[in-house]
Amino acid sequence: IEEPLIFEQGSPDKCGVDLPEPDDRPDRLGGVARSGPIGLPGLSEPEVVRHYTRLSQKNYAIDAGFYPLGSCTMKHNPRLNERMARLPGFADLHPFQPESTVQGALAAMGHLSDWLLGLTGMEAVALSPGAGAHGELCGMQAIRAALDARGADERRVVLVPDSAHGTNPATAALCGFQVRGIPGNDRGRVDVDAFKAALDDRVAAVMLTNPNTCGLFESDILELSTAVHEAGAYFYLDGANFNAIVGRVRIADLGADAMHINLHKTFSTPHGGGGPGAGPTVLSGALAPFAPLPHIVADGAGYRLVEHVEGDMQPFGRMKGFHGQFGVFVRALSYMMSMGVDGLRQASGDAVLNANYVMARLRETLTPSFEGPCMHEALFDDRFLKGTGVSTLDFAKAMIDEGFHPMTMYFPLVVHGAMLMEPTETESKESVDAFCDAVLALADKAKAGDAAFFTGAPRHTPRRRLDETKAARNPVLRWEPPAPAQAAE
Amino acid sequence: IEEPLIFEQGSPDKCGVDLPEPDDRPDRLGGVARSGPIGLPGLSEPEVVRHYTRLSQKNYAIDAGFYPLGSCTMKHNPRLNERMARLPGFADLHPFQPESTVQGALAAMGHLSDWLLGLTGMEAVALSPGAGAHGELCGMQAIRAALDARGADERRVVLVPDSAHGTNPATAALCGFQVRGIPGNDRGRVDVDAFKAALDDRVAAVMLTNPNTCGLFESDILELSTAVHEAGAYFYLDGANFNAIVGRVRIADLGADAMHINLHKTFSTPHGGGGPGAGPTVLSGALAPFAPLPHIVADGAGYRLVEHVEGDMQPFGRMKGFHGQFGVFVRALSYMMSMGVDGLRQASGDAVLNANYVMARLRETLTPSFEGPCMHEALFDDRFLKGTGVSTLDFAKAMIDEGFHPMTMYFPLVVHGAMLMEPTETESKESVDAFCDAVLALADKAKAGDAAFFTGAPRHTPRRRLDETKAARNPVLRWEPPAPAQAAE
Amino acid sequence: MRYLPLTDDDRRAMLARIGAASVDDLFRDVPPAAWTGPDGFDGLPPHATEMAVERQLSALAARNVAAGSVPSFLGAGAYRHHIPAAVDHLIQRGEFLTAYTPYQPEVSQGTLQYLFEFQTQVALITGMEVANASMYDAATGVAEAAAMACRITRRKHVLLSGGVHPHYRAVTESFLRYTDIETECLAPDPLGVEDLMGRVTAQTACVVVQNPDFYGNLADLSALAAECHAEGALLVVAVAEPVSLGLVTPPGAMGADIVVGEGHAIGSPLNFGGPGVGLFATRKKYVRHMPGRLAGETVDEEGRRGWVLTLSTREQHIRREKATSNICTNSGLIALAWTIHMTLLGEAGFTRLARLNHMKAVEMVEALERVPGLKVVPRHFFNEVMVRLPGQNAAGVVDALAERGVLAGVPLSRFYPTYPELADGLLLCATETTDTADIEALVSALTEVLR
Amino acid sequence: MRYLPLTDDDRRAMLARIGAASVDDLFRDVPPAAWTGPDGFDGLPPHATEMAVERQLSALAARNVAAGSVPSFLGAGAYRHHIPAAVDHLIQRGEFLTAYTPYQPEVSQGTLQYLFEFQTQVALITGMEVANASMYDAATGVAEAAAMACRITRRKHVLLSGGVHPHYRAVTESFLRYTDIETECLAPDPLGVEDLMGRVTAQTACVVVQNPDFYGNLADLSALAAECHAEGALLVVAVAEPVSLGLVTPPGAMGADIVVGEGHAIGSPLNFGGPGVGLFATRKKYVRHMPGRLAGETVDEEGRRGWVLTLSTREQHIRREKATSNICTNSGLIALAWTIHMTLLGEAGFTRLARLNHMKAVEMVEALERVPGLKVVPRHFFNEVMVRLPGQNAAGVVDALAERGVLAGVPLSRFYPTYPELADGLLLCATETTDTADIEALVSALTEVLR
Repeated sequence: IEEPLIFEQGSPDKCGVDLPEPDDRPDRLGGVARSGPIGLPGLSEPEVVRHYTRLSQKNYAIDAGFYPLGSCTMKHNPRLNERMARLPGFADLHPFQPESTVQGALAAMGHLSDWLLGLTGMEAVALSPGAGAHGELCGMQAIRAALDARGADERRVVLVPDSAHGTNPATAALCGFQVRGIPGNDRGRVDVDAFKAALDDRVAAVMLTNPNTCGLFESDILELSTAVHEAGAYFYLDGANFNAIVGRVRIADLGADAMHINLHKTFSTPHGGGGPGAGPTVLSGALAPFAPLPHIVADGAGYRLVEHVEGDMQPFGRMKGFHGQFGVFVRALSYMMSMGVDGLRQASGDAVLNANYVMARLRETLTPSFEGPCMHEALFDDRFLKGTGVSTLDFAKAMIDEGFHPMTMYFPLVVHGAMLMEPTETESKESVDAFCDAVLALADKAKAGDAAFFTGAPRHTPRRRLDETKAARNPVLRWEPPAPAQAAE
Repeated sequence: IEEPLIFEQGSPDKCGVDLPEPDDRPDRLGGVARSGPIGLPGLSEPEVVRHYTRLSQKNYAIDAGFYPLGSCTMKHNPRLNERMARLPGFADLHPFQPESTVQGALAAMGHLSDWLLGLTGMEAVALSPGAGAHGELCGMQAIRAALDARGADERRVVLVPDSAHGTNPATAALCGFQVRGIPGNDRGRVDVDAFKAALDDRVAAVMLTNPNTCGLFESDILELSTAVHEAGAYFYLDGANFNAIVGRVRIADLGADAMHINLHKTFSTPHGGGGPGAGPTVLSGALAPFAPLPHIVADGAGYRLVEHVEGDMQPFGRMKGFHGQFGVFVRALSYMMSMGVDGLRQASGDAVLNANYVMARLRETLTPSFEGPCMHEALFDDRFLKGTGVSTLDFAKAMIDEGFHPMTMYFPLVVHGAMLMEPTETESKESVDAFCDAVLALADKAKAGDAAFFTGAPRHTPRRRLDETKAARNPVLRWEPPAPAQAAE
Repeated sequence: MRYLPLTDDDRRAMLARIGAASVDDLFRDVPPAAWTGPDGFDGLPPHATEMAVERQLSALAARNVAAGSVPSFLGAGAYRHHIPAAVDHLIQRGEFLTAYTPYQPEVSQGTLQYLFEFQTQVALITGMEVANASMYDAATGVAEAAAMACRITRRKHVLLSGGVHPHYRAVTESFLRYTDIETECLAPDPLGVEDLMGRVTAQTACVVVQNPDFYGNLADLSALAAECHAEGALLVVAVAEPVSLGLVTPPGAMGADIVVGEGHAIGSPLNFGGPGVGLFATRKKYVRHMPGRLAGETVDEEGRRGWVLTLSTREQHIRREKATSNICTNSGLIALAWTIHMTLLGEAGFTRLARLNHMKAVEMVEALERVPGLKVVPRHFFNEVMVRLPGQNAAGVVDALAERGVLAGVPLSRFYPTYPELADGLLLCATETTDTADIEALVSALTEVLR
Repeated sequence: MRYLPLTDDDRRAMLARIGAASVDDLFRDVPPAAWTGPDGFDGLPPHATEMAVERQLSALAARNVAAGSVPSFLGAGAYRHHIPAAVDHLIQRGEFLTAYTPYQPEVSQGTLQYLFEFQTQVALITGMEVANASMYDAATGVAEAAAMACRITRRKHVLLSGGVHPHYRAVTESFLRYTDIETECLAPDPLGVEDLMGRVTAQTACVVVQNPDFYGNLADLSALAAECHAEGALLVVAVAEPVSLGLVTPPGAMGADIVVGEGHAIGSPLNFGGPGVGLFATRKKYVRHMPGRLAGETVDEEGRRGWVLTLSTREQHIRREKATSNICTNSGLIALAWTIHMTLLGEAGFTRLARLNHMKAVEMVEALERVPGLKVVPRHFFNEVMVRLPGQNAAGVVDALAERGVLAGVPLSRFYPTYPELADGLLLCATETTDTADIEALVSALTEVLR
């Protein structure tokens, strides 16, 4: 079924909302009233409901199937979280109500902070970053502020491993740092010697993901963090893979100075087709004074929302309008309270178990990139496809026809034709087995030489492969009315 | 994607609900504690959410497409109704709370009654029937009670037109009546002469659908109802087609003594894959004293729920546990308040307009069963398929592949190979046009002789045609564990 | 008007195509005397915005005391359980909520499969061989069960125990009132002492009992079942609280022939009593006499397993006046909620939930037994008991407690106002939602009022 | 644990297959010094039942005063509008709610198509040529717009008007703080008198203004736009209340080069301020400098129209440190809510809603103008105005009104505590949810407190 755009439906007279007739008072617009139509289409409520229902039916989602997406932690999104976030006492709160009327909301933010600090062992948390990359920026800006406070103007280099998420260098650049790469070793970890050699007095910070993007725990992490601190630099941890170790490893114990936490990964809030997320950033004692506004403070009388500099705080500024992704906070808190610290520990264990099980089932047929146990994701490269005429992309697209979302492809960059698979703890053994069965069958098929099967995939989807080059070369980014009926603007 | 049964998934150890450990007090069960396992499967919450999400994806629904189902009034189900029914002050009310704590709920039932009486002009309404057939039973039992009260023991015949819904004769039989058919005329209406001739002093009541199941208004209705009353009988109207005339024709003005109203048809509450519905029954002054319990009574101090005989009421009894389909009442009330009497009138007009438009677009190609304007549904027979080798059923199944739910088939029985199409007022012109285009294209295809295309349809559905004979001959009505692992009972 | 997609332009174009002058013209078969103009409906308001409707209905809702907002001990056939958020989320999916009855199986496999799962779950927990795809509620289910027993036995006498829920009794009597079936309704029996065994005869089509009964008494029905079968009668067992089946021997194991349950308490909020969902299970050999819809397994043209509505030859759209029942619509969506909640519970959860309910009730009873002037009646119970407040009017006590912010239970006078000997009787229920503080509030308020 | 599907049997079988002794064994790469045992997290509670979590969080929610439960006049960048029930229903569909970013277009056409619709709607109402698929919120959007203007003009000086929302200003300053861009933030300008035109120079990358401004003043920006363009600078216009665009000349028609809006007020509840959705629109020629995701039209292998994420060469996972922005996640679901609400409104509804808001504000202002000791500042406004309460501390007045059950607006001291001249300033807003009784309650409470 083809579903036209809303602009190709309806008529401007129709309306899906009934509104009362406005009073006819003299306006106070001062002559800047809009003239001419806007060009919006009009649809009745039944048409709108059907349109968006049909659109939704063209999507894959965690509710409908398994997402083995490495580095994305697509876990089950409990509906309790949704219900809690919709309580009128949370959803219908204005950000600037008097503090006395929002004590429950401030307490919820306070409880969330307590959880995040308890799980990481850190000193402070900035709740406001809007998502992971924003949390990174928060952490790196805090580092920059700390460097500035101590007058370390010469420190402008940030070390980033070659396997890092692309956001890491982008974030470092935004803070005025130059990025220098650190090579990995053949065990998929940072090369300790090269790392130490790179640490000089121009280094401001190191940004490291742990478990790293190869799905491995950086076993030398304590040596690395000690070296960083001895060199006078700060240690930023990318928290994208926190789900592997939550409830088992405290970030503070790794020597981290800052780490962002994706509430929409580790703490089960929905990805929503690309947001909203939330990326609170935990900070060590060295960075805590520089945490951005606002802060939540509990005192005897209740909770306060600190929106301006007080006392000896040195916040580097403000990350976001209002007080952060409050609706996401409530969902994450609901999840943490549900799981408890024991449940979170069990979750990270099951996530790692599922990944190692995938590794065990696939390692004979596919080509694992590294030896040893993995953390919560299993990394393979494309050596097993050599000579088959099937690329990692083709292989992934063929997974779609088997009813699975593709794994993460071509990331991390340090591995050729990477396939990164993250089965989270909310997939059952049956589900993981079905996935492995499908991968193995496809691998056999590829090795048997049926390349056309792969290059033509997917076939059973609302659309087959789309022409991305055409889209980028001549971008059509909005609907335009057909030429004769050009809407007046 | 195949989705196994829940019994083929999970394990009895798993649980999708966390519950506290029960106290360990001495039980008071008197030795009737269950022994041995029940045999229920266990699934975690993520598995349950995915299972039922996937099942839902195998369904057609009004949210996703057009349902031209005659006599079923599949209209848009506003989500406001759902939200209102879920307000804790409605959803979380126990039926036996003290009256003082449920005044708002009783008022909602009172308001619903006021609407139903206002729209029909009748004297009383029994809210409690659970759905249409139950409402019929209510009306016919009230008629029986009235006959008994006046000692009319000889009146045991109920006249039912040949075109009636199957529930009519079934209901009459349950009230101890014998059913006698009344023939229709070639205009698709009741034959007035035959009708009058059948009215003797053994007739208890007449059950008539108006607009009738041929989609036509019984133009002689006033003559019929007068004759019924002159003959000393009662006049029952089947309200299944009320949507055609709501806000335009008062049932009382037609001479009706009773009519059930399907809230899940006319008043937009969802069909839910087969219920729950609600079938309140409006009654004339002659039948009002016999209305079943409970009753809602408003007095100066508020609302009362009358659950036992009071004063000179002669209720024939009780139709249902508690106070009826309260959750459905709230939804219907929300709809009526939204539409208002003007909106309901517009709705019946648009419903009839849509049906006549379908008739106009299809009448040249298909074979309409009767002349003249139809009401809210358009009736065709299978003469246009003569000699094509395509049956009404085949034609309907082919509609599925075009993205439409089939029309009602083989009903009413008075027409050969009937196709009854009801486009309600919540379908847009575009939607109705797309439907007509599809029907016309299929009719051309059938006439062109491509019978195999039809007999093999549907092809693009989760299942193709299912073997109903096998299902009925050897009924498998529940899952059974595989033989070796037979669960202990 | 937000729900109506036609524009005035559309209407004009469509009328032109039809060849009619106006929409009213399409109604020309309506006799003028039966026609009401737009201003003919006095007292009914015009359309309203969503915001206005929401305000008005929210104001009505706010005039009620939500059961969960205060300590609450009401049962009497409607039990308040905690419902996981996933249940309501899933039943609101448009493909379930707004689907029609699954008469077209190719595009209704979702509905049909969950009905098949529902039927299996109902059969399992009742200990029966087969179950249907639901009835309106337990009250209508009991009535249908009695009629079914008469069809099977070809007898015309139904014996209704005094321990059956008064609404089930009243509905059954009403349902059968104008048929040739005779319904014998025994007197209310709070003490569980009536002699049913002695009343079963060769004319008895069925005996209808409830377990635990309306007053909370839990019993072993095996002897009664044997007696019924010896006389060629069927035993119909009603279950008002489905959660009890997680802990109590199921009626099927005690010899029941038909089991009727109210499913409302699993998966659905109280909703002031409705809509409910009637669970209906029986022996395989009686299946063709069973009312209601049935989902059955079969295969499609390609041999793949699938489901259809089956045995519809029993239904009224085919059999007309010879149908097993006049029922058409059932409770599909409430059955879905029930099935999803049951699936979330599973074996482990369902049995634990039942035990939790019983233990909460034991805790409540132990506390009540310390209240002076109050006597707990049932010796054996599940999660509800009748208590006597000698010398007191129970309805008055309930009102007094409501004023103190405790919804203290259901007075028996609400059902049996003409039985003065029941005026001091009160039904009290505890579930997993009852906490110790609630029980303390009840006990202290009761103690105060009874002093 | 209800969210975890593995059983102990599963775990044993999987460990055997892996060849590991225990789950802990899989963590052997973690140095012992960094390992925390199960009892090592003091103060964090164990898992809880759904019922318990619901109770605790409901209790927290109940400690707040919901804005809709009392007369409420708060705006200052967050506007309370009525949201049709269909919006929340649709965004909760699992296929939207639980989908990932649409990187695999074949199975993400639903998300991609609504983003394309969103982009078009944003472009239309802002009067711009193109829009992206959303930013976190308007504050971060303004910051990104300033950076984008610097990329386009290759200049390093950003001029921020004193009429821009203080949070947008603060976020922009913070965002650019460590870059080589200089941000000039003018003093708060409640009277709309600052001389921006005189400050635009050949070094200015962009001027950032808001319309209506933070204090409610509505202005024609055409002259400013012309001045900017004459100097080779861009004009960035922020819109805090998107509903205003249904009535007010759009920034695009006034000559804006980049328009940033906060979309939160359409489709989403207040949520204590977040998550929001940043609307971001610009001229077509600047599209390759624009941050954020973009859905673009293309065709599939069979030539059928479809959508993909496009121009991703601007993004950080490809460009790394040379990316246009470090933003990765956006606000997909809030954008969806926005699009659905906008689609329900359509041309007729959106323009009427805007007019209704303005008329409610005019009604409020007319009533306020009769309150002694209160002065309305803006002459021209949309739905919000700053008032002065000479001699009063506005924050104190707000607290006094809160005690009387009226949420009376936002005191300016909340944003500018160090500006004593703003201490008597208060922002008051009316929307379609404001009724005459609310305005009367406000006016009478204000009159009383100011007396």
